[in-house]
Amino acid sequence: MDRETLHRFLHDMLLARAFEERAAQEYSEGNIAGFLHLYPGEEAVAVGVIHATEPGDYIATTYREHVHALVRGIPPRQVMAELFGRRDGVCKGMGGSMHLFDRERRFMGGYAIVGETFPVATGIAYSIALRQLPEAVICFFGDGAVNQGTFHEALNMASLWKLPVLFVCENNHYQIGTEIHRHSAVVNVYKRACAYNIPAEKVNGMDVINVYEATRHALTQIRAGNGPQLLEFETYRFRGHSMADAGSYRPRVEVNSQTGRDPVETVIHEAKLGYPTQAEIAAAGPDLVEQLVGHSAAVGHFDDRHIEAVRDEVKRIVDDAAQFALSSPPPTMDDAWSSLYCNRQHETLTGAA
Amino acid sequence: MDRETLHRFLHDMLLARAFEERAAQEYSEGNIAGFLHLYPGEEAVAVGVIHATEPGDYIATTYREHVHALVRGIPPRQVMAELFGRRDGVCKGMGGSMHLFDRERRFMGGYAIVGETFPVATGIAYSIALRQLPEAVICFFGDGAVNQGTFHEALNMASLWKLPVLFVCENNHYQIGTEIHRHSAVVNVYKRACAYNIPAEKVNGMDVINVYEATRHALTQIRAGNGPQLLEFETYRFRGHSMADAGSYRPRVEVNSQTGRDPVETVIHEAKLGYPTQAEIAAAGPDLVEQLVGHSAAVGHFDDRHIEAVRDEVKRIVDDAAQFALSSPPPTMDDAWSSLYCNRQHETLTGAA
Amino acid sequence: MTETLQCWQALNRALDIEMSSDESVFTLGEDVGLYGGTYRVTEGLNAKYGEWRVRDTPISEGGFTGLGVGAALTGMRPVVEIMTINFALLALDAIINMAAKIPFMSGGQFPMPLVIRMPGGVARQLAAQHSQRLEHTLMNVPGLRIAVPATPQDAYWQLRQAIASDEPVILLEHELLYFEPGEVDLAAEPPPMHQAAIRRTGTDLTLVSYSRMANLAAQAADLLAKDNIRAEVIDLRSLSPIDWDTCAASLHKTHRLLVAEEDCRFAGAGAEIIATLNERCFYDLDAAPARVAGLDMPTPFNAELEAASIPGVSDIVKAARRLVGREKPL
Amino acid sequence: MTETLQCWQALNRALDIEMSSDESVFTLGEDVGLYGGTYRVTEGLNAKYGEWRVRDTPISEGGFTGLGVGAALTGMRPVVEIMTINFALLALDAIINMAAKIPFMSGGQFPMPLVIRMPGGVARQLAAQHSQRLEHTLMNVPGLRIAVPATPQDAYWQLRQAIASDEPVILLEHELLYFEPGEVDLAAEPPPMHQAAIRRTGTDLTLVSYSRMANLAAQAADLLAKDNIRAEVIDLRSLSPIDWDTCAASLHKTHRLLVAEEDCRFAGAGAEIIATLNERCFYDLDAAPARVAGLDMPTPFNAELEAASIPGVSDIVKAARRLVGREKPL
Ligand SMILES: Cc1ncc(C[n+]2csc(CCOP(=O)(O)OP(=O)(O)O)c2C)c(N)n1
Ligand SMILES: Cc1ncc(C[n+]2csc(CCOP(=O)(O)OP(=O)(O)O)c2C)c(N)n1
Ligand SMILES: [Mg+2]
Ligand SMILES: [Mg+2]
Repeated sequence: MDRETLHRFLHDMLLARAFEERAAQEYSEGNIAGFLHLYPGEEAVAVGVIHATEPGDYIATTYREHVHALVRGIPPRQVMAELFGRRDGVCKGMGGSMHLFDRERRFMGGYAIVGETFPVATGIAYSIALRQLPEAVICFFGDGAVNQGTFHEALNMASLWKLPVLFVCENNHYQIGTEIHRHSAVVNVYKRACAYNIPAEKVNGMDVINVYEATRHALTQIRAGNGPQLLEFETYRFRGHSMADAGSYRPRVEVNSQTGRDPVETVIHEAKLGYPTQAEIAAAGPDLVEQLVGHSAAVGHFDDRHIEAVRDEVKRIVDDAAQFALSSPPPTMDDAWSSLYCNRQHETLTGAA
Repeated sequence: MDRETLHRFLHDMLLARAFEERAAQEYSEGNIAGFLHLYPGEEAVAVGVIHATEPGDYIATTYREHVHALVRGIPPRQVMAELFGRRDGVCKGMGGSMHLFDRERRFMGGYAIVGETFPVATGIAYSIALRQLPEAVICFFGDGAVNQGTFHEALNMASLWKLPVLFVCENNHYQIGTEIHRHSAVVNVYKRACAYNIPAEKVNGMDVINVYEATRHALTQIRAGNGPQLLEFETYRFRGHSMADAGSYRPRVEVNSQTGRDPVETVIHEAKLGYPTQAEIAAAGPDLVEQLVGHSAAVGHFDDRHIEAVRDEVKRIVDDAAQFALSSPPPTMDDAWSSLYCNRQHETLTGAA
Repeated sequence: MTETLQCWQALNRALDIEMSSDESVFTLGEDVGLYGGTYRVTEGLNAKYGEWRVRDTPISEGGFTGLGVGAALTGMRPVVEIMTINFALLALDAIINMAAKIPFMSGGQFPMPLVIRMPGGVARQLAAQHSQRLEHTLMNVPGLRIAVPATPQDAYWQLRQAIASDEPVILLEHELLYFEPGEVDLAAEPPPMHQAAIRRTGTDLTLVSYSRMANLAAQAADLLAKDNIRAEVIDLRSLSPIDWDTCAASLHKTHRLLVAEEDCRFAGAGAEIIATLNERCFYDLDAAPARVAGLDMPTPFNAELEAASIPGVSDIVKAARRLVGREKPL
Repeated sequence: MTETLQCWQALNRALDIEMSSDESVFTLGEDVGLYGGTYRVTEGLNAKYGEWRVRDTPISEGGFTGLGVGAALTGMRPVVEIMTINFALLALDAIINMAAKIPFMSGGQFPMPLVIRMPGGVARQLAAQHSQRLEHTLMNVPGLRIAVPATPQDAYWQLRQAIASDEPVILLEHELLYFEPGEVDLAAEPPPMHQAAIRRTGTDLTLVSYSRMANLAAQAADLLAKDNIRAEVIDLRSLSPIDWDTCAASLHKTHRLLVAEEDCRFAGAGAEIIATLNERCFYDLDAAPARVAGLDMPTPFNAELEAASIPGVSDIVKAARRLVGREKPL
């Protein structure tokens, strides 16, 4: 791994973490509202995958997509402003946290209905294949999304027509509060691909270099015209499902719901089904960002000064983004109407308002 | 195979063939209208599978379900009258050919939206499992139905919760005019089951004894609490997809659409993708009904006289059914309103009409 | 004997009582079990009734709603929770082509004791894909009932009635009402599920509404009363069927009709309310029936625009004033 | 220069012309390719344009409609055929949550040049699951256009306009119209896609309708004319948006409104037509606007009951007579 690439990984991983932690803080302070799904713990996936793409490639992703947007190059200012619902947001405040789009960067959207990324990505890939272009599409989705019918329909079509799409599963083992053993008959997501003759592999998603290499390899195959591939990245989210879900429910709801059960069973249940405790998170291995920092130093590319400089830089970027978002004006009703391509309200046959 | 069982197979196969050919004739004469999907060529599947069930088991099937209804024991009169849309039909003429239901016989419906049998069957199986009953559900579907999202969702749930359902694919290789190679990335339907950890097998669906044995075996496993199974029966429909589809389109549409193509390619296409020709049907092996007749004689259970007597009997039954249907009155609007459980039109708060 | 309950608690009690008295009742949906339900409606039931009767599902809305239909065919009484109504677009085949039609297509052989609960409406900055309403779609389906409770008492009553009913019932719950408290009498005899409630009597205009908007309509009526405009407030409680008699009787008295709905105006529930009441009461009416309704745009994420895209109390007041010819001088 | 074409032929020509002049146009759906389309609309196109531009799909309505959305995001102009509208219930998430909302949610970054064609309506004994209408559902969705051609000429014009448009357009085609012939001028300049057509002028009442019912309305008007009742027949041609001005101008003249629709009366398209026109024209109206509409039941299979469940010409005539106070003596 060359120094430049490693630097970019380091920068983006640190930026991702800092950005998301800042978003959480802004949420607590009331500057962000609605559902806010954060990415800490999973950074290696977005960073590794998207760094392996070309500018001509397309990305389709979920509601947990701020980091994907940042890594793809959407300015942090515009991402943060969108989270704030402001006019300078990348979607003018119309879409918000779950719906980041950037046409210029081929960032084809965050989708909030689980399973929508499958057909969207397949459609983009179809249009690439039809025009015989060398581009590819990255389709992100969670482990819970795998049980949606659209997964099945899209993978069948993608394989049948050998479409250039890379299906990327961010397997964090949870569908909100439902652990993968309780939502999926097959807990190894990559095994689902056998039903469509799609080559698939499980990869450690906690190591950005691993993620990057696996993605590059898959994209090479895809660009060679061999049809879709699927990569399952095992990862872990360190926070609750969303900010509405800050962990407090586990003692309150889950423990209540266990009342009256055999305490031995309760322990087994907690271990198997509960949300991750801090201890469990720690057991998942050293934090992936710090791991990368360590690696960068170990291979001798960077010294501590350099790493501190990057930490400072991303902090400045995030501060600036938040400052920018806060001072951006709200969109107006005119902005809203003009975001609608098809507009009954403002239209008459004569064109008068 | 004991004599009595073989007799029942023979009777039902001959009845099935005679009933469907009569339905085709009644359609041509204008006594039946709408979509009419016939079963000749596939009889061994319905007969073999349903004879392996118990009266406590449930059946959910598609629009191509007349034979399933007959084998399950719904009187031919009531099935034919339903095809005619008459009041004495099993659904009083409200459902028609594609929607046969018989509550008493646990015949849970013909469904005309491809893929609906999956969740219905899974729901019935859930209710069996919840009550810990020894019953099972048979879920019929075609090869085309496998690509519907409901297949995926239902199979995952059925496997996850070990529900007592037998998924039965009637693989006749066609989704109307689209051959399986062009609609499915995996042409061996049973392989789709690997994505859900469901045991599955491909079975010759042109031999009723084979079908029966495979089904009995699978049902034994299912009743033992081992969860769902999938059986793929390879079969062939001798007619067009429906009566609207009497084969005439192949010269007209398909051949037209080939105009201007390389004639060598055209031949290859026709061979690969076209509808079955009579020659292709013949090549699929001797007719399955006659095969069974031959077998019955060969094992020494029946002589020609017996077989002729069965042929006469089913002819009488079918004649009688058609006669009955023709003389049955049409349903009235009151019959229709009273078939609705939830009825806004006829209802007021005071209960007055 | 009433007690104060929030809407989610009222629903929770209703489910609990029905489940304890009838073994054929079970509930399923995403995170209804261990997690206790996104809006806490199923809290505690998993521990009490076990995983078979309080079933966490995969994200397979079409599949598990259809599963509910299948179970109902065998005489079970499933209560399907679709986590939010926005996901019901994935389950409409099961609802419309199966639940609503099977009883009829079978010639009346099969009842359909199925309940489908769905939280919906515009909540707080959930953006366009999570701020949906579907009443117009479901209303047009013969063979479905739709209950739209606005109070904890109605939520309690209507969920119990829905579970007891042999017909498919959709319970449209509003996301902003779950944590609203109200008095609930658990023992009182309920009115018919589809009977409208007169929330306030009046003589100057009839304000017809449902779900959360019915509460705003009542607030608007309070404000209007201060200026001596007496609005009769009708909470429909049911969108299918609609209790036309109660509405018509009111119009006979007030001669003016205003409908308040959160749904988009164009082809929303209000269109049907106006069309039918206009047919029935045309000669009673002194002015054109009017609608206060959502704007014809997907819901914007930004908070101010979101609020401006659906009616508030002041919009209802303004429209009511206009209808009775008492607009405030500028 | 006109020629006589059946509706399917007119649609076929429109597709062919658009495909030959714009490489970004492609079509997909079940059996649209080799088979040539259930109603022959895509006949011959597969041979002419190849499988990538005329794509046979698996039975995956949600998936391939969503595929159309994805392709449209890259600037392609997909024409998705949903074999019949009944299967569109499986594709509503793609239509409503994706196609209609993405342009807005992206702050206007993405146009949505997507066309979705669906045959629908009550045909001949196809039973409840295959006799659906969905106009009410789609009308309530901001961000969609809905065209409802009743003639081969309109089918030709509106499909071409839909393909050329950057907005998502739903083309609702009626299954009983495909083989109806009509005069088509391929070269004539079309009116705006959503402009209503006055099919017949009159002074006694305004008969508003669309799709197949517009043809029945015209026949009814012929019969009424024999008794000197002059109905003005308006074919809406578009259900979203609706050309209110044309309707209002007519009502200003006739003072009476009758809407004929095949859809169920309760919360059907007619409800919106009446509600809005009543608002706009209340003081023009001499009688309550009325609807002739489908019964509130799933479509029965039996032929006589099926026919009785939707309006025919005589029902329209009867309602029109009642509306103008000229019911025939019993
Ligand atoms: C169709 C649909 N059903 C339910 C939801 C509610 N929901 C939002 S996220 C989520 C869990 C998704 O889990 P997964 O796919 O593993 O992604 P993760 O959140 O873990 O990244 C659910 C159930 C939804 N948004 N869309
Ligand atoms: C959801 C849906 N899409 C399309 C159709 C139209 N259609 C009816 S049967 C059929 C082919 C089904 O093929 P298969 O499942 O193989 O069953 P077969 O008819 O061969 O028995 C199609 C496309 C439908 N009824 N439902
Ligand atoms: Mg997950
Ligand atoms: Mg088939």
